[in-house]
Amino acid sequence: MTLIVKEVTRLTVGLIFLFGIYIMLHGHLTPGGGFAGGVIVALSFIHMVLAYGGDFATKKMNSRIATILESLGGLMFLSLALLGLIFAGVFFLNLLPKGMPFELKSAGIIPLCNIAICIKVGAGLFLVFTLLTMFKPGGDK
Amino acid sequence: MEYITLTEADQLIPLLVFMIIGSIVALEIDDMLSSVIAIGAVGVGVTISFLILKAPDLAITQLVVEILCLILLVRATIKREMRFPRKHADYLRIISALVLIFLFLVFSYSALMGLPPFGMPIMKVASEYIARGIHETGATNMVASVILDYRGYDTLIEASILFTAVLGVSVVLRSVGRIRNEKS
Amino acid sequence: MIYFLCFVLFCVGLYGILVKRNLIKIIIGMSILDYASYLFLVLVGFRMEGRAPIYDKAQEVKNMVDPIPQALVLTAIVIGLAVLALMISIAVRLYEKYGTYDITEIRKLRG
Amino acid sequence: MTRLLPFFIALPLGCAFLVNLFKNKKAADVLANLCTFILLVLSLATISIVKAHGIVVYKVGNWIPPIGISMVVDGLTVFLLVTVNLVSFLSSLYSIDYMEKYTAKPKFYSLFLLMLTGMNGLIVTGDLFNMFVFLELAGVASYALVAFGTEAEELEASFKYMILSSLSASFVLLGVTMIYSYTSSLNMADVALTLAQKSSSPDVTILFIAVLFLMGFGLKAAIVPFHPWLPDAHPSAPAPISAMLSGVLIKALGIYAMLRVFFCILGASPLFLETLCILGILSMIVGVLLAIGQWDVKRLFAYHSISQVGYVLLGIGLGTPLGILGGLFHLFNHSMFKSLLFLNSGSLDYAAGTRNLKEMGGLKDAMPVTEKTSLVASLSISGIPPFNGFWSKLFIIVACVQARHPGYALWAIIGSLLTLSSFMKVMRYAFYGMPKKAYASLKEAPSSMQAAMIILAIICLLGGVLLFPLFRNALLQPAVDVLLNGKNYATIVFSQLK
Repeated sequence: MTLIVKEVTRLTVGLIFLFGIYIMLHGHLTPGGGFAGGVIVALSFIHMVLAYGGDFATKKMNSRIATILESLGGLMFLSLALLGLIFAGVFFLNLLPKGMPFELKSAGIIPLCNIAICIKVGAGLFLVFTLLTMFKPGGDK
Repeated sequence: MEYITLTEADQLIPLLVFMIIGSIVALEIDDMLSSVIAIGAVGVGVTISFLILKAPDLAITQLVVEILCLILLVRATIKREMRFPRKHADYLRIISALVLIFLFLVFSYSALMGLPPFGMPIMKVASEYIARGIHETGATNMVASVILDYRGYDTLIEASILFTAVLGVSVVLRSVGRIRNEKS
Repeated sequence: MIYFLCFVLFCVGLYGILVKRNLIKIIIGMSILDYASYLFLVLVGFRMEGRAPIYDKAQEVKNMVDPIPQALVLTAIVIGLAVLALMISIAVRLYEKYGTYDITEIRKLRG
Repeated sequence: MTRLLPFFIALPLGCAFLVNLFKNKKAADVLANLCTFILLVLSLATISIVKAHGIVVYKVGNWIPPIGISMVVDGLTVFLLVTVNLVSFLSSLYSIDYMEKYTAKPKFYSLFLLMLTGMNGLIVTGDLFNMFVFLELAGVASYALVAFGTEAEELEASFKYMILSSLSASFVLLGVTMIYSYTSSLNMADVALTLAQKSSSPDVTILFIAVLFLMGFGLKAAIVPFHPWLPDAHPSAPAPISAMLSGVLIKALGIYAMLRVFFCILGASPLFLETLCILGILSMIVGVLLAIGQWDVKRLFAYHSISQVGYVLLGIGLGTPLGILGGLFHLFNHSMFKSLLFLNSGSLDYAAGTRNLKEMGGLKDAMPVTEKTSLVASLSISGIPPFNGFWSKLFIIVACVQARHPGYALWAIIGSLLTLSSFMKVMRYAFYGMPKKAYASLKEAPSSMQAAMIILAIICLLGGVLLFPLFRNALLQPAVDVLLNGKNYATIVFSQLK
């Protein structure tokens, strides 16, 4: 891409990434949540790939790391659900302290679940994008 | 200067008509790239209607997912810039599809009469959520408490659907599927 | 009345899937179908002078919109995204194998 | 003991996430088979639980049902759980050797376990929207698995399967939305209660909801008007996956969901039972007629799946206790011998590399085990006395005569005769013809494939005579009772909660 686009993306990628993290962390207080935050994080990486081209991205976040991150996010979410089963015998129990309603650290496992979903959605969608762009037709002849 | 207050229904009807026209345009246009853009417009229309219907959570998610869908759709069409040649449209298929759809619509019109009118939902379970939500889950955003605590089981499965889709994409796009064993 | 308009949008998507021959048009028809079902879900949960279902420190919110359909739509949107991503990757792979997006040609070449 | 219920979903989900990270195939094999084996043992254990309690309601997240999501396990659920987990364990055993011919084996196992999670979850759930989400999970996993060997026609078949299936999922979503708007609750028992109180006379809305669900689940179960995707999708999938697809997926996602929604929630009106019988007859005859001209082994088996599903629908559509018993028993038998047939075609494909009957011939001496197991499977699908297929078809035909529908019984007999003729063709061309020179140096299928096939053949053999009395009161009778008194499903669930 042209130089202007590269310079602008250098500034905006960080902001978009931060915005995604904000949306995800405040999921239980303001609108948005794990999914919206995850997709925004994925978009910030895609934004970078679009501006700087595919090979640059593989240095930053190649597909191996993305698969590992994605599986880890999934396992984290599943273990949060199993937490309730191990301690209190009920599958999806929200057993962490609920805290004060309007503070950030307030709603038991909901913020942790949001973080797990964000990791999984972000890594997964970025992986889909890199796979689709890296796909060279006629590769298997 | 008294403002004319448009009820939600009045705001939504023109938006829905715009979306229907947009989707018909998206289907009928020959050039694939412009039909993808028409779909983007319909998607943004859906986001605006979510805002009108007081669902900010959904508006953010829908807008962001919409952007991603557009990027993927453009990826599938950009390399194939060709205009799709309109061959002889087989009229039998179109007629039968239209008749089927017309019947479906007539049947649905009378069925929709039985539902509670727009704007007056019977919120039997929802009123429980609203009343007890903030104490039991501690989250102030009711939608977040519903998707992660009351019905968190759905969201666990839904996150694994995304995991399956990503796995499916990596399986479909891998270069060598079946190892050709050399025939004797 | 609005429910019926939603069903008309659903049927436009249905028409797109049943009649169109181009793979991408079928995928577009599928996403229109999804948009219509999300809209119908949220329309069902709307309350006349309701407010967004988020408690606010500033003022006590009395009548809230129904949060359950919104939770369902959030799940359905991501399912729609997942199915769309898989469809596009298969369509790209089909184009690479058959050289065209026209489903009738693909069926003929299939032999 | 009921604390183990969530493991039906949590265990395969966790293993699926883990298997995806493995590099070497051996570890992936071990973990996947271990997981399916534990699930099989777990499902056999739940038989005793349901026998003791009759019905088990597990509250996810400790919310009382109308508020949160609940898992409901009764006779019908356990019957399906045992069938699904049995076929999936044998398929994963089979795929240890069969999948050597494909790349990315850990990814195959991960998708396989996710499909299994989807099916287990759908069978166990007691919540409408949860059923839709699990329907979608099993669906997405099966789209990817059908397109696993990225050949040209597999991709095309998978694309068509995906379009029709997500269309049916949208119909189900519309149905769930209308039910939510009509009764403002998603829990099956709660919806059944409100529907019963709300309107005794079936007004247009409930009829419309019933039609939406019938179209959605009918498309998943490949009933006649919606069957075109099945003859393309099943042959192009790898053999253990087409065994799972034909054996359990169309039953768990299609027929079980339809039974649960119609018998327990919307109330099985005589009109609905009548349409079920007619659809059953139609798919029975159309499936067999289409199968006659086929030369591709797997396509022929796929067409027979459609016709055998027709038998199950006919049996259940009669509504009489014997009819439902025959239908459910045929459902179990069909999963057994159909998955065995697909596994046989897989070992033929593995050894000879072809699926076309014309090219095969005289493999009797080269592949003794496969020949014997496919003989057992062919005889039991066409209803020859000692095998299990005969008993369930006999029950259905007798039930038809009892329910004063001799015409249906006649159609059933014609259908099974046509099935017999087309399977004679398969056996003759595949195994008994004169051996072709190209396949002289053929070796038998590897050990794990033989083991899976032999176990299935034994079940087909025993299913008929020996297994039936024990099998009946343990599994079948509770399932039939659930369907018979479907109307007070809600009262049982709520009484269980108090």
